[in-house]
Amino acid sequence: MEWARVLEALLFAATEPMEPGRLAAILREGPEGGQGWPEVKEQDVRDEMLQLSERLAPRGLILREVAGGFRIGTAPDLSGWVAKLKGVVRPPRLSPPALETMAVIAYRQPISRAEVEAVRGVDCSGTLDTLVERGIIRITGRSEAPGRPILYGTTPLFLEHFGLKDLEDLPNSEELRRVKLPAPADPAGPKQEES
Amino acid sequence: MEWARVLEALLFAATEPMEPGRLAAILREGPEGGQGWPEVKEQDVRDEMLQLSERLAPRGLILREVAGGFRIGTAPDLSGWVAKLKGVVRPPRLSPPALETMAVIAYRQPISRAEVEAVRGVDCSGTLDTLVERGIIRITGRSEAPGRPILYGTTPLFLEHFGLKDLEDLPNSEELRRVKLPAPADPAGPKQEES
Amino acid sequence: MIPMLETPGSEALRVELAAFTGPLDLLLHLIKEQEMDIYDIRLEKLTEQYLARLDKMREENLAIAGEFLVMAATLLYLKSRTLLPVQDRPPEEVEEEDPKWELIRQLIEYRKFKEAAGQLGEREALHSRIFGRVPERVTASSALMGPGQVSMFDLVWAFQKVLRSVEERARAGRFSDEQFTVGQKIEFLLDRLQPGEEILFEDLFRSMSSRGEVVVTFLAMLELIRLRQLVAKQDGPLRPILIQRALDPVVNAEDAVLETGEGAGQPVADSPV
Repeated sequence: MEWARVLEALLFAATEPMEPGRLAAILREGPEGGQGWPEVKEQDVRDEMLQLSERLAPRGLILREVAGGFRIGTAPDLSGWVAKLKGVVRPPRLSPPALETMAVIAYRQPISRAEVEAVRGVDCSGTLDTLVERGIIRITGRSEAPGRPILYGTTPLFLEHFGLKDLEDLPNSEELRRVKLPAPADPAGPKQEES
Repeated sequence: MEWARVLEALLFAATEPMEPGRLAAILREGPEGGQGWPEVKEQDVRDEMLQLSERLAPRGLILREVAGGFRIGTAPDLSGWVAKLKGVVRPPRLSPPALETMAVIAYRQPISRAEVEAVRGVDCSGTLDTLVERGIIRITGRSEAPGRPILYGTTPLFLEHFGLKDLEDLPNSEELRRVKLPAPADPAGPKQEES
Repeated sequence: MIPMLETPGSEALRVELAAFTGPLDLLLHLIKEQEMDIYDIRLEKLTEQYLARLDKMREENLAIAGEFLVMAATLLYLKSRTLLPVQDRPPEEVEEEDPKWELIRQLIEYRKFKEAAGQLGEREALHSRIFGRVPERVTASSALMGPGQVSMFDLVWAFQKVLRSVEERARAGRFSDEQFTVGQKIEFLLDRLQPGEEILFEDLFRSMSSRGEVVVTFLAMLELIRLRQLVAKQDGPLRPILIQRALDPVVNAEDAVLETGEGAGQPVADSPV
């Protein structure tokens, strides 16, 4: 399959996850001022990716499906080596409180601060600010509830940071989406800033 | 050779061309908090790179020697494909003054030389000529203003060069289009030829 | 999160206490430690253990977040209630279910999300060990600009990010109708940064809540970069952009304002017509 080389070059050069559908479209369209392969379908690309993944495995690289697309990265067991390279940035990991806040938002978005706090039982303004600043969550709008509180949701960077294909890929997503949440006005709810 | 996978991961993730001597040193030192291969010599790395180069050849990637080091890149015959990826922008080989001129034209086209100069405060005839020659801007017509000066605008190559979908895709285009510019007759206008 | 540790001996305990993300987390820990069934918690025992923990935290001079105290009060109330015979309870509560169930439900829900957070943390740990390729563009342009410098387009992209956060702040309800000029903002920048001092690009705009102000400040910054009063630099690709005031300015501040001429004095409205 001649386009397999093109596919590998595209995945290699991409600096963001590539959707198979988009890759197939690029392969059909052809390069700037050139001919493509009009018969390539998304499924062909997916099949080829499986093979690519096997070819990469012994080479210190992996192909992973993340944030709705595919991306080549270095094998996890080699992180100690790669981290020694100049200019390579390892995104800092989230603190336990930030992870909890993250989990509530991930499963229950769009959600207001008061609702997150009702689940966690502590003030979450600090962790929310951190997560917004990191670009992992964003303000998605305002609720119709009294006071029209700001609502938060996850960003594509969230999926990338946690290596998730999509929101369905969250562990136990069905159950946690359904769980009834405590009402924000809960008397056991938060009052003060967490340390 | 077990370190060959480490080598490939390092070359993949490197943010700059890697010298074989430095790669050998990293392989000897080992990863963060781990063991390396103390026997690896620069020549071993060079030998392995040759093999890597052969392995890469059929798959759309090449190992190139640039600026005293090695870098994995996409095969030159595939550049037309790679250029279609969003986020991969070819290195702008424009000088900083040319870039500034470019930015003014991009946001305020069609625009005359005198108007560009009023913003930049220096003579721009040199950079305008370069940009026209490079096919990044072109003459789009003449103004109705006194002297009927020539007007410049961007070409499709401009969009390609900066990886933009269209002119709306320019960062922050609304603001920069509306900001009032200094008048061309500005006394602080063109002065000396820029270097 | 983890406090400064002064006494080496208490290190382990301090870290342990600091490790609780909130009162619910502490309660879950105690329930597990006492091998209780969450549906059948022994309130008396739990309350006693909880208060003992708070005492220990106080002894260690740890700041106890208000939420921990609110929970202590809730536990004491629930405990006192169990001591009352049914006929002595407030009439409105007799018909209703035991309020302890409200706490239990909250604990069960919280536990689910805490477990999910743990799983997310594991995924994060795995994926933080995978490195993708960084855009070549950044290296190429920094080569073009000389080591450590930033291209005009990198700056504009960074600026776009700032504008987005301003929009978010504006949507959050903070508006401003003030008008600013490039000249004013040049003075502000020169005032803010002493020669040699540097600041994070984003921090320059952090206090601003109108698009107009941000745009004008950015134009002032570009002007000062052009006049070599400020330098934009970056330690490496994808690293934050720093704005530094030049040590040995080619042009002094007065000239800078003069040279921008009318453009600098031109007021730029927040929402031009």
